[in-house]
Amino acid sequence: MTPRKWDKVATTMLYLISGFIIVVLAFLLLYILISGLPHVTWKFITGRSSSFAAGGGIGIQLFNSLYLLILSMLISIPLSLGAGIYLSEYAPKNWLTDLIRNMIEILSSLPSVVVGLFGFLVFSINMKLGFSILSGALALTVFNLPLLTRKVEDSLQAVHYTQREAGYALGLSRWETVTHVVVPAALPGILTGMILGAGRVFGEAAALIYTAGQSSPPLDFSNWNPTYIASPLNPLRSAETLAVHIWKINSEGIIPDASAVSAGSSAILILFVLLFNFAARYFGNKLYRHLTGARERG
Amino acid sequence: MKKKWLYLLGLPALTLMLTACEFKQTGQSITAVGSSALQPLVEAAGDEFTKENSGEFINVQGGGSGTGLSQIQSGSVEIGNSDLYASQKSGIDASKLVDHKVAVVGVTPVINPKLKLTNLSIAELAKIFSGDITNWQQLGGPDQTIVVINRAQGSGTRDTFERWVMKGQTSMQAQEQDSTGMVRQIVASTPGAISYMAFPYVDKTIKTIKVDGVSPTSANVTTNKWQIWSYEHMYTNGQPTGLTKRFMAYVLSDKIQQKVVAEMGYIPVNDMKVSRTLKGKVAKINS
Amino acid sequence: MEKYDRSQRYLKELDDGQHEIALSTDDLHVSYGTKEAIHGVSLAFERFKITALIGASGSGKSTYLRSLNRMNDNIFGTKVTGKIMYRGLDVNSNDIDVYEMRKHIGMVFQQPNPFAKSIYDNITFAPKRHGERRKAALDEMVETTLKQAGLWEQVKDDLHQSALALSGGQQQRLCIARAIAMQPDILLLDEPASVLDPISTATVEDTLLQLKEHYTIIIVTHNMQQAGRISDYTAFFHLGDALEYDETRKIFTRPKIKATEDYVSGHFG
Amino acid sequence: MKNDEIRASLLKRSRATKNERFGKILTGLCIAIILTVVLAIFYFVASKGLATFFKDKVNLWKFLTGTVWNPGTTDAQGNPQVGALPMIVGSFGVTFLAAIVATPFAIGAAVFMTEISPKVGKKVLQPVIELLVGIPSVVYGFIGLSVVVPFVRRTFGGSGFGILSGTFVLFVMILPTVTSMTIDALNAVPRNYREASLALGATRWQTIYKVVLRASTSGIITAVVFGMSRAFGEALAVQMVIGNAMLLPSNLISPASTLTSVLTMGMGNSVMGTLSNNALWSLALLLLIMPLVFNLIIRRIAKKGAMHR
Repeated sequence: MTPRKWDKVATTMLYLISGFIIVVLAFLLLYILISGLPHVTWKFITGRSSSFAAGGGIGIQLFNSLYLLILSMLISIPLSLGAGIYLSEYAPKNWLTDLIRNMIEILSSLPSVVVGLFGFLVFSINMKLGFSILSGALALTVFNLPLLTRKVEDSLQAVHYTQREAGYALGLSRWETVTHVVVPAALPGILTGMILGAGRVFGEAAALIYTAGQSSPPLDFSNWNPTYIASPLNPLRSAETLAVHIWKINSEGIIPDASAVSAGSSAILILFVLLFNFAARYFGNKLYRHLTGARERG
Repeated sequence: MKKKWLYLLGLPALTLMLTACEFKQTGQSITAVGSSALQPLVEAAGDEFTKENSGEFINVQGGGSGTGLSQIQSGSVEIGNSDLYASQKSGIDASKLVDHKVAVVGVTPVINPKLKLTNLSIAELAKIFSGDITNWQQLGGPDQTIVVINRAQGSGTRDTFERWVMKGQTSMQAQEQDSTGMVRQIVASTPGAISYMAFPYVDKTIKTIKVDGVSPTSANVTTNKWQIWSYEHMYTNGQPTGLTKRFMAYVLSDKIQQKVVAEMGYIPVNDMKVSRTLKGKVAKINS
Repeated sequence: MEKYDRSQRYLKELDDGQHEIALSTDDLHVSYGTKEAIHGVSLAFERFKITALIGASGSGKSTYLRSLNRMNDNIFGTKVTGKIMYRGLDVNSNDIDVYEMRKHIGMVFQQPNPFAKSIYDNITFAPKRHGERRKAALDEMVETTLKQAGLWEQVKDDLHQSALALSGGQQQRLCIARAIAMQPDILLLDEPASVLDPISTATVEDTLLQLKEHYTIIIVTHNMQQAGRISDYTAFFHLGDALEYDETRKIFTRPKIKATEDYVSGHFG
Repeated sequence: MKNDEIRASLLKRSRATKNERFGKILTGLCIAIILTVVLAIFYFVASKGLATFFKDKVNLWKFLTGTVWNPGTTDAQGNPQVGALPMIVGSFGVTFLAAIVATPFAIGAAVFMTEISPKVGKKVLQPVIELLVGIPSVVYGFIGLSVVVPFVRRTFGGSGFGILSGTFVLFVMILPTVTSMTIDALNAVPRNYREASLALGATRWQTIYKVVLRASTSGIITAVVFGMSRAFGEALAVQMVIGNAMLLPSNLISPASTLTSVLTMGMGNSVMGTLSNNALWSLALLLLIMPLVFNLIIRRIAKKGAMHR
């Protein structure tokens, strides 16, 4: 065969491979949505789950997932921002910094089961938080921090050094320069990372089984005082999230319509993950355009 | 966006402080942890209980019998659910725990519905699970390999099955699943599969079989004609008090026993015509 | 490249009482790690004059300039020794608050580096951080500095548009405006026109000549014509040493050192 | 007078300096918290996992090479039966196989996106790959169970549960990670390498194969190793399709088990502080050490790559 023919064959192969990946994703999405969406009704989305009878919904699980997500992002965003800033701006370039970076990396490839068990022993038992949203949020923070920190550091590093020099030359401290110049400039990247991280949190189950728990006591949606035990906002109540719910009804569920509920829940979960992805894309682009001024004047 | 995000940095500190100052919540709750088989039952009972007593919550978690027993022993929860007697678990000091037998659960062998088999003897079952019989042909069935699916070690269901069927023999190393749901799914879809599960989980996708001619029914369990059964336990650390005591009484009340327990496929303890010790000593109950 | 005797040098001394010195260095050494980049440079810069630093690439002129307001502090592993005298204080010492010092010794860089903010915010950002809150004062500052930088007419209607939407030359003039908004004594410019087209360069040069009335300017440049056009004094750097320092017209017409002569006549560099 | 004021202000600690210290302490605190968490996890897992060897006196070698996992019981000599070899083999099996299957696809997709059609790549393939990362592992497991396992059973026989099914599921799960890191590696190859090659009359494929891929080999290997460490730690999805039999896998379609699957299954059924529980933590320790080893390998490769450049 001539090189030219090889070139043709190889290019075709590459097209096929890329097409294959797209087909795989399309299949995954369609499979989940087609098998799940028929079960999704308004009653299903808002209804209360049942422990043994058919016809349960996922309302509380959905609320729990969102609340847990917000709580864990509230803890992990500031921490990862701080840590990312430290690594990118302050950390001296030496073996110690490398070691720290390495350790954070290792944390990121830790199996989430181990994170869950760690969270169970430390947050639920030692800190006496029990099976609660708060322990779950902390466990998810542990699970999510390494990736967020890394994303923050990468985004900050992507901001050109001259931006920092501009700040220093105006008599601003490194901290002022970072917080007011570098972070805003890196915001599109950081935001994308955060939203994608949120998607990961949303779908995580293994780390939550032993921390946020796998049951949802009935909630009183008329009482929003976070100190009331059945208040949806109470951070010390146990909370089964959507992903945990899927896991539970697949493993120990005795509800007769388990497969329908889990298919429906998976579909909802996927829809949210899709939503997060598009949100990340949309806001990232919008912010980028806003900051660089590449937009029409309005 | 200017500077506000800076305040975000203060939030974790705030959160930690909130937890540190003994976040006082109104309302009362107890936590029951353990056996995932018992979880739906206690959850349902807890729901009913809360409906009748507003502001009082029963927090029910799974995690397995081992978790339940170690948590109740360490005192971090109020109730530990277990499929096993506490004394059966190594590392548990059973003397400090108070056993509340809240239900009885029967365990039945189940097979893939395509198999025509309807009856097996205890001895045959034991041979299948120890690996001595490997093909259905040996039992008069079709020429098909037997796919044995076991439960995870330490599972209460497996313990019950091994205690009354294997009688001390060790099972062969086979596929293990840590949840009944998975077992059911696999048995339903795998030709030639056999496993066992608690009565409440049995549905149309799989097929139960008689053992020594006895059908797996609740009635047969109450008389010990069907021998593969066990008690479901809720352990408390010392005699229960307060909310825990009331809840335990509630679970044992006829309302829960006859309605919820029976409806879910468990057997109410009050229905039992016999009692049986861990060692297998059976005694008649005179009611 | 020809080898030159580095001990042979002529550095004009300005501290004779007739010139007002804004800034001076005494035996300034700069090293990165184990490598020394500047080998003891002593120069004095006259107030309200433009001094040009010329020399080939790698001659150390930029490194020297960046040491003057301690920008090299931020580069890990850099060491600066020797004195930098400003208002009778050695600013190259730990007693000096480096951020405070940079307010008085401003800097404009080779690459235009406006913040990813609006034009208005680019100028007012630092003064606001330093405590100026009055809107009227800030508005006035934006107008004056943009006028001084020769940018006002072009952007006065777009003050709240992103600075990144400006052209390169406009961005660089915005950076100059931003630097003088701090009302520094001294303005350091590191090849400010090297990435600009000739027209923008000319505008920037005009700007500098006007600024001279209020600021002491030290500018690094590759462009000999530029040095000749705008500067009052010129220092010639070679391999980490300042070899000749004199009035610009003398440097360009009758250099005292052979190396300078070769350089300005285009024999190397 | 003004001169004196300026001199005084230069000698004083300015607001910016205080501000700087504040920032440094604040961010330092954040990193300290993260470090504490990391160290705490290491300590926790290590102290529990090592107890098997120090407290319960299990022979490390027997732990790594034994084939019978039955922590509750003892063998004829009275030694506890904690042989982790079946799980170790299972874990490495699925990990390597998934990596082997995923690598050509990842490289193919990455080459497509960087060399062939960056536009389509950025618009279509990139979002697709990011979406794949976002799909929760429970969902992957769910699909694995209802699609992959029956498929394997019909095509290859057996029960459908086993390393092969695990490989298929993990393949899709690590594909995005490996692909996006490979893209970074390819992008790091200087443009002029390609231009030089094309200018010499090489075809596009020759350029890709002989220049671009050669130059980015170390980056690609890093990507693959990174994907492997992800695969190694994946629990739920694999657990649902691998069959969980603690047997040394003899073929790809018989039920096997991985470290993670045994760990998740057994944890709830054992009592804390007992040997059965500690033995599970020893598995967790193995899981913790493996990414460390993978990481070391990555560093080695990265260093080698840097030297060649």
